[in-house]
Amino acid sequence: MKQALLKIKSTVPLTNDVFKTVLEGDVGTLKAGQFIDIKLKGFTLRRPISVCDFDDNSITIVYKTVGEGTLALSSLPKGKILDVLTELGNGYVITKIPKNAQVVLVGGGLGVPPLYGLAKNLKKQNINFDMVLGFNSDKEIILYNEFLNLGVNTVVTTADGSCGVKGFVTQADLKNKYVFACGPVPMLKAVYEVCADGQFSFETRMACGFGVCQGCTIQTTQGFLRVCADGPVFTKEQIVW
Amino acid sequence: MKQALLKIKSTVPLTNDVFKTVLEGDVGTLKAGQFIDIKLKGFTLRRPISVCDFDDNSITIVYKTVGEGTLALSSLPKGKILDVLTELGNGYVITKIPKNAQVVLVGGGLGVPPLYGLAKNLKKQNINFDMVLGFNSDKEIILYNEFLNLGVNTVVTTADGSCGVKGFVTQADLKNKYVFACGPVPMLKAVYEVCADGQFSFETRMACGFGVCQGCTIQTTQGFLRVCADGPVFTKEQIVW
Amino acid sequence: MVDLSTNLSGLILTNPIIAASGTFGFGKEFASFYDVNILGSFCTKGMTYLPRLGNPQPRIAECKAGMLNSIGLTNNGAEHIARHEFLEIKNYFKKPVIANVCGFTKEEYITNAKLADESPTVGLIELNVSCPNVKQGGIGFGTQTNILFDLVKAVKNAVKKPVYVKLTPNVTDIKPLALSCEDAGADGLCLINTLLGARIDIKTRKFILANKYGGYSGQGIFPVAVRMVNEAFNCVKIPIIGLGGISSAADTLEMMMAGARAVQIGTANIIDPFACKKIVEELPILCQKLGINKISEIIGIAK
Amino acid sequence: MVDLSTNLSGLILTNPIIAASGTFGFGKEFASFYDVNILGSFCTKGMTYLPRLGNPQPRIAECKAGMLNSIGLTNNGAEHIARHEFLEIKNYFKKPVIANVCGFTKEEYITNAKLADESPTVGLIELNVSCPNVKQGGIGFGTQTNILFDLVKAVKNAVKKPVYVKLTPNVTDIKPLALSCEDAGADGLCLINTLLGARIDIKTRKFILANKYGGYSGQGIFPVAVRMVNEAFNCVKIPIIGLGGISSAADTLEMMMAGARAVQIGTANIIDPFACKKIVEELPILCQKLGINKISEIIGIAK
Ligand SMILES: Cc1cc2nc3c(=O)[nH]c(=O)nc-3n(C[C@H](O)[C@H](O)[C@H](O)COP(=O)(O)OP(=O)(O)OC[C@H]3O[C@@H](n4cnc5c(N)ncnc54)[C@H](O)[C@@H]3O)c2cc1C
Ligand SMILES: Cc1cc2nc3c(=O)[nH]c(=O)nc-3n(C[C@H](O)[C@H](O)[C@H](O)COP(=O)(O)OP(=O)(O)OC[C@H]3O[C@@H](n4cnc5c(N)ncnc54)[C@H](O)[C@@H]3O)c2cc1C
Ligand SMILES: Cc1cc2nc3c(=O)[nH]c(=O)nc-3n(C[C@H](O)[C@H](O)[C@H](O)COP(=O)(O)O)c2cc1C
Ligand SMILES: Cc1cc2nc3c(=O)[nH]c(=O)nc-3n(C[C@H](O)[C@H](O)[C@H](O)COP(=O)(O)O)c2cc1C
Ligand code: FES
Ligand code: FES
Repeated sequence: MKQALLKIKSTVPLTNDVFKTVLEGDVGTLKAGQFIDIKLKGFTLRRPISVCDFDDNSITIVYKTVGEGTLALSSLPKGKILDVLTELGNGYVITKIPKNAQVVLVGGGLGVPPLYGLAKNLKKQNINFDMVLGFNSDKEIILYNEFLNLGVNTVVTTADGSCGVKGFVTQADLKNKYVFACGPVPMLKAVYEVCADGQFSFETRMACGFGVCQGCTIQTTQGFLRVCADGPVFTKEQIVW
Repeated sequence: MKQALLKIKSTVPLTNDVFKTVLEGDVGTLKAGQFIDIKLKGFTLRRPISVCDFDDNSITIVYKTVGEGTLALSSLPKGKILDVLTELGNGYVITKIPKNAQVVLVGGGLGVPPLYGLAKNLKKQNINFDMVLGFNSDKEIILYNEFLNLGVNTVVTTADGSCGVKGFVTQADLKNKYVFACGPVPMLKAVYEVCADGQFSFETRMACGFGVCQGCTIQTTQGFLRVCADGPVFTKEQIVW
Repeated sequence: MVDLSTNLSGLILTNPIIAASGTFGFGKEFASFYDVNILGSFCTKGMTYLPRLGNPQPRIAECKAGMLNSIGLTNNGAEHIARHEFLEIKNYFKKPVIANVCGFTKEEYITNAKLADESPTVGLIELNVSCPNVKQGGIGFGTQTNILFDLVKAVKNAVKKPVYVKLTPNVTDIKPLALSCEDAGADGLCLINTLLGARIDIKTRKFILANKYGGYSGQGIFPVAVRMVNEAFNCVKIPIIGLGGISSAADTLEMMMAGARAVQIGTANIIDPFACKKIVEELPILCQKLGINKISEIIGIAK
Repeated sequence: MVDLSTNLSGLILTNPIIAASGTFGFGKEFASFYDVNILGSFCTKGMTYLPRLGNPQPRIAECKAGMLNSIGLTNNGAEHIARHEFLEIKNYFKKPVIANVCGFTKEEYITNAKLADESPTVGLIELNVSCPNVKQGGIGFGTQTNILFDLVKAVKNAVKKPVYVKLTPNVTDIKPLALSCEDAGADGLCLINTLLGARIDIKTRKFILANKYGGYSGQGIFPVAVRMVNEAFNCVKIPIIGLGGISSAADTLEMMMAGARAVQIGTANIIDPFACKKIVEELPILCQKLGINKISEIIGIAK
């Protein structure tokens, strides 16, 4: 958890309204599943965005322009310096994967990007896994080639059948699988119902993003936990719907 | 009264904390004694500043950095576009000068700049006049050379005697004179007491600057008048202290 | 084509955008910036029976998200306004205006309201019981249910045009006050007037306003206004005009979803003389984008 | 050297900057950003006797000049806090903290206040009678003079440490409430808690907060806070801690000139974790610039 001044290295559109931005600077020591919180001029609260990819001095984020803040972010020029809180949240914990478990990474929409850093990490550690990526339609597909380039077995589902398997991510066989899931709540819930075990990434409206305001707190089996500081990744047994 | 987008052509310091900025664009049809009202990013209300000099497509303003707004204005880069309300206020009315009157322009501190446009105009119309400029000390003297260059007989007074006549502008003989006065209230009052007649420029805190909010309204012999729209120049007989 | 019209007790506005009292003068200055007939309507400056200079200078203070004013109902007196200002309005505004009526006694309110009622320029009377800047009267009427009931009833009995009561947000609970107005026969409510605030100049160690305290308006009060309009909407059946910090078409829709049948734009006019024009132009575009075909259908729709 | 110290009923702070309850957790997270011992003190999160999850999600909404929260006093319960959180504070903060104490009944307030009173970590008790986000209790105690008097008196009788009462701004008149606290023996007042506000998402047509309304904090409430602190200052003799929208050293001095003996910084911490640090560092420089040698001399100096 630290504050950093990061410079926008590049911003490119991935779809109509999804952008990929690379930030450079002293990004700290990151883990897949963590997020950063970006101060934007003219907005009171910071904007939390998951880390998609990272190395020692850069962070890649992928985000949808759903409102004024993300729209402003997407149109900032290269070279602009941003006030960012980094190293936020717990991130995915690979060591929790049980021995011999079959691992599947399940992403839905803007839940896909955070899985990229995780996939890279699993690859590096020689852990086998499959990917299931769900989108509404072929126009919204993001990062597919990136996952292919990692050499991961990747299934795409689209709700309208315009690409890959028609339907939701649960079209894939998740029974008895250990999942890493990130996406909208209905998706998380559906995956939760069928999988054996796993880690689930949550989103709530946040004020501080670093654990002091209780804005993001939810009920878990282990009591009240803050999505920003105790999550955003929760294990299956922690979750209370 | 109109809104204009004006470009900063140049900003130069005249003293430690007084700046001269030239704005270019469709400035409207101006009169000496009028003012403009400048919207600055990050500030709710506009900042009213008198017109010092002008031509068909530029305005010169001279202002002191007394607070955050004027400080921000002074540090804006050349080329920056500003949202400005222009042609505000009534301005000095030369035709009101009685025949054979001896005219004196009396300025104190930041009350000096608005008299420059007036002096130029009087010159053009071949009306004779003298100038008295009052400052606290020699370090605060502004526009003296400009007035000399107009070929005007200009007396400078300083409160601490560091330049010119020691004392206030009332050191000059204003008895029986028709004055155009602009400066702090105590100066205006002192001049009012001794002069025969004249026009006095006032300042109040303003919200709109164009006559709709009554924020600036004062008591006059002609009823309640708005400094922004019915002034800022009032004739001696209008004034109620 | 989006239907922007809205109905204020029989007064049909072509769109819900009304300029707020005290921030629009009598409209003349704005008419020199743009054709003010594009507005739904506008409210005239608050009038008292006797001419008033108002409070001493300074009476404006800037805030980070708005401003304070301690004008204190500067006006030329109701007789003069009815005879001159109201007549002159006809030269540049063809629709009925809303007359903001003040007073220091019940009798004065009645007299002033009658003057407004008789003017063909006026379509609706806005009873201002919420000016924070005059000591006796004004706000005294707006914070006690029995006095408010009595005043509204008396004014309603004296005039024919619809009477909307403009309430103050500086109360513990707006609901009983809103109900009192409704019970007394008010045709509608206007919410909110300014919040009471103060600013101090740390260099001079003086309050910026000569009056010390003043009315806080502008963007900073918007969340309070949305909440109060919704509280009132949930307890009365009469129409509500929502205001307080509105500065965009999006704010307008938000206020209407909270329960406002029309909105007023105040401080935004002071900052940008074209504010109302921009909102009127933005509004149908934003409605279209959000699938709103008839703006009156979103009134109080927020769940 | 500017003397920044200030005296809160015997508790001497090295400077008047206190982090506000609910925006600073128990200080631990901030201790990882900077050495929190530079603060005058900080207020801990409001505690109730039973652990509370608080209100449903979402419970944060952004505003142009601040934010809404409808947390609803999320906490682990007073016993747990006294036994764990308060002890842990000693590891990173060497000064006494201010314990924000809540409750739903008088008895609960007393129990919780006693737990705070007994903790060596706590130097002062802040009685929160102004949380807008819990239905019964909380704010119910803060809007009626007789109930407030009774509560404050009972708590004062039960504890030894100074008791400051944190009041709500959502009232018609703060003065009788401030006086009731003083009469009941309160050692000081804290003003203001949040203003009640609401925001609506115009796309989904839903209130952003699951609870609909929430507490409005941040820069947008500053002028209201300055006014209320000054009103209270003019009617009671006990010290006042001023808060509401403070985000700079200049705001701090303005609030102190209005009558505050110390200030609290809330929402500013949430937006910038270094906000308090920056203010603590800025403050002596600004004082020097303004010729203030002893900060306690400017308390309530505004004319
Ligand atoms: C831990 C975390 C990680 C996230 N990672 C990503 C990501 O990788 N890519 C991505 O596209 N989005 C991500 N989001 C969602 C992203 O934060 C919101 O889309 C964004 O804040 C919207 O801001 P806005 O100004 O465009 O929208 P507005 O609706 O104008 O924002 C108004 C307020 O609501 C908040 N808000 C709006 N939508 C959301 C939301 N879905 N979740 C949380 N707060 C919201 C904003 O932060 C702001 O405070 C993440 C959210 C969280 C909590
Ligand atoms: C008609 C008119 C003409 C003016 N012409 C000039 C000029 O030519 N040169 C010049 O240096 N100054 C002039 N002033 C004063 C100038 O407007 C203020 O110095 C300026 O607004 C201060 O802004 P700030 O943000 O720096 O100060 P701040 O004190 O931070 O401003 C806070 C608020 O107070 C207002 N304010 C502060 N001081 C004054 C003041 N003296 N008069 C009116 N409002 C004030 C600001 O406009 C703003 O709303 C004029 C004022 C008026 C009314
Ligand atoms: C300068 C000024 C003068 C005002 N005068 C009046 C008035 O005469 N009568 C009235 O009912 N309200 C008056 N108001 C209140 C506004 O009509 C409006 O209720 C308030 O400003 C909140 O709206 P806003 O935030 O859009 O400005 C005045 C407000 C301002 C800023
Ligand atoms: C997220 C959040 C949580 C809060 N929780 C508490 C609380 O538990 N107890 C309390 O007395 N005040 C609480 N408050 C109110 C603040 O302490 C403070 O009174 C208010 O936010 C105004 O100050 P500000 O504008 O500086 O934030 C909370 C405020 C926020 C924003
Ligand atoms: S967002 Fe503040 S604690 Fe999580
Ligand atoms: S400043 Fe608004 S009328 Fe003069």
